[in-house]
Amino acid sequence: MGRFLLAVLRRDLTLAARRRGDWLIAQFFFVMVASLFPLGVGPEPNMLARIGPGVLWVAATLASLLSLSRLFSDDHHDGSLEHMVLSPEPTVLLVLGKSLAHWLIYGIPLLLIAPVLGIQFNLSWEAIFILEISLLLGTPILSLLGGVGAALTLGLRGGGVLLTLLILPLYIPALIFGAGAVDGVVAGTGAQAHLSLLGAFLVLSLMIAPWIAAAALRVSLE
Amino acid sequence: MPDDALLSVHDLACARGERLLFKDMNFTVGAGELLLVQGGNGQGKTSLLRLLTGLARPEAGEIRWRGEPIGKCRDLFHAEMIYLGHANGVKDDLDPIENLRFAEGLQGRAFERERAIDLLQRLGLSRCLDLPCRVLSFGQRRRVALSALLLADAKLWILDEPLTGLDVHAVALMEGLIRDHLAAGGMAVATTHQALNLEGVKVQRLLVGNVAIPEMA
Amino acid sequence: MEWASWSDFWSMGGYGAYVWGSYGVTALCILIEVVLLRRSAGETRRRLRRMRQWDLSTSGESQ
Amino acid sequence: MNLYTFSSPVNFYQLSGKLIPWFMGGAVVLGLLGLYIGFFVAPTDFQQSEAYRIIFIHVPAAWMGMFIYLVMAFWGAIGLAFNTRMSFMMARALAPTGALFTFVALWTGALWGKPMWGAWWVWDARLTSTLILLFLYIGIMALWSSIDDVKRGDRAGALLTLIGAINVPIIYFSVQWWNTLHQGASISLTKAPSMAATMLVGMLVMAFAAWFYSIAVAFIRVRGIILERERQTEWVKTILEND
Repeated sequence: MGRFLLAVLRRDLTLAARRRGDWLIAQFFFVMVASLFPLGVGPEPNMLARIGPGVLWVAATLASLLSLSRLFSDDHHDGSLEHMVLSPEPTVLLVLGKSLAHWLIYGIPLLLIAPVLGIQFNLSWEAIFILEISLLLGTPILSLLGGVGAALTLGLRGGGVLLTLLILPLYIPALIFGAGAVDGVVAGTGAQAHLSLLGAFLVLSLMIAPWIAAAALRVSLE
Repeated sequence: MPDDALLSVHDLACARGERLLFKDMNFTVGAGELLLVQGGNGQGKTSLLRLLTGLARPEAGEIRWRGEPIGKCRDLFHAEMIYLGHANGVKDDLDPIENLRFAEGLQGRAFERERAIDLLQRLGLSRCLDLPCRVLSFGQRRRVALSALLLADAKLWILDEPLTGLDVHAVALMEGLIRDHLAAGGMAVATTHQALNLEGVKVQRLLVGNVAIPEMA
Repeated sequence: MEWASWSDFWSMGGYGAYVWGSYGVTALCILIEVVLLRRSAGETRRRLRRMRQWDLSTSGESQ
Repeated sequence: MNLYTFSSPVNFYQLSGKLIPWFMGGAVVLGLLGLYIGFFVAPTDFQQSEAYRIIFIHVPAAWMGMFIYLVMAFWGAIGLAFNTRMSFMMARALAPTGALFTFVALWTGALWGKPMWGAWWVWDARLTSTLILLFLYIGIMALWSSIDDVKRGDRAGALLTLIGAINVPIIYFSVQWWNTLHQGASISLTKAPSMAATMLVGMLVMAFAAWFYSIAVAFIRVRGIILERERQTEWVKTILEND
């Protein structure tokens, strides 16, 4: 079981390393969306600090969605997805492995870029620290729930847009708790409660999303 | 049911969309046997193979492996079965050896590098071992997929048009591989449009669909 | 009875636009749904009947 | 009559055909009665004047929007667990009506909120989760319409309905939590105005009207779906030839 999970991870990481272009696009997208906001709402530092947490979280959500439509579709296209589903190992593990790989490839870089953007938004060091923790807890949720959407929309016309439509509503709790934690620091009310709830939502997603995504994958391959 | 019927199909029905492709299908395949599935385009050959793998679910009826419905013994069945569909399952960004390594890992098995290289060479890929599969020809990529098939050591092969894109040598090679596989007690279910030379092999033929072949008058 | 006159009724104590805006849009929604439903029910039957006739005519030719 | 009667399309088609006029008639009668109570029996509210009369559609619509979603999730779960064809068809037939009521609830909520609280929209837990509910309805219907294969669409839609059903309460509580921390939006919609008994009766009657209407409309829709899906069967062929 461990070997299987590791094989899925290593495979997806190797493939991502061979195709750095796709990977870079998602990160640039994150930076660009976040950079558009100060241009749209004006450069007033206090206001930027107010909206910063929310903007960065929304941008992270969208950047994660951008890459999700290809979570299964590339493998579906060349037939390797069928081979993976026909493996004696459980499909849930496959989905878990692929979501985890997606998080490592697309989620972790967001964590590395976010502090820089945080400075752009005039966030304090403490707020940036909490932003990092909230992204650390929150981005895996995006990958896990996104796996459900990617599995449901596998091989459909306009699957990418549909995926966004299906999955964004499910992201709302993560967005509220994640941005709220940073907001709490900015407003001086503390972040701990938000982070605990974000953690609870992560555990819940971890327990439920892979099963539903695995079921959806089997349905889509039928 | 005879003892050697490892794979058995009972009153199977299959629908695509709202069209019933076939119903009341019954057959058994035992060790050392090849089942050749025949029929015109759109008669449900591929659908039948996908049912047999467990990817699709039948409209009615049951498929059993070693006497148990495949839904009930999924892990065992998948461990003993390998499927090669229209798509090769070969990643373009990886070279053939890497492809085999990950294919083995995804089946939950350890990778035997020497054996993999040996197989790739036997299938005439010795000169492309370190090239990304993107630069290989269609037939060469098909051979990579066939190497993965051999490497898996599965009891049951389910092959959807395994000969597409292969040249004469490769077809002859494939015939030899199937013969060896069956002689060693393996079994296979295959569709093909090409004639196969399979002397000394126990072949069953199954006609899918209601239109007799040749379809063209 | 709460209402002294019809105009009293329509004005709803000054909130007529809100109240009748609510009821009007609700009625419109229900009306649209019912009309669409009737149309699509008829269409389904017509289409199925056409398909049936087509099936019959083609199977007649081949036999 | 047993459970099988409902799970077989042909029986359901005939039974629902007989029931539709009753439910539709019931919806009309109850609706008229509810409107009569709402406009001519219920007294003027001393706080809200006449504007409160919107609740006679707002509250039943909000209830139905939520209730229909739960029923869809129920049918989806049954369909996934037991592979029953009728349950998927019911889920498909219910969705548009559920979305309609959810939209009506949002619309009337805005028209009620403006005179009462001075805002068309506040990011309150109920409003937000109702809006998300509408998004989920739209997402499910979009998923159905983009999947050509009926069986795949049924199952995919059911899975999405289920994960949405888990998520809506979480969204509700997270928005509520979020609101308590943002003093800016401190308008509380949870304080229900003290209600006269006649108002409650009117609201309940309207809720039953909406319920009957939903059943009737869902039955009409499901009959269309049944005909479409069972068109290869003999009984559908006879029906098509006889009328």
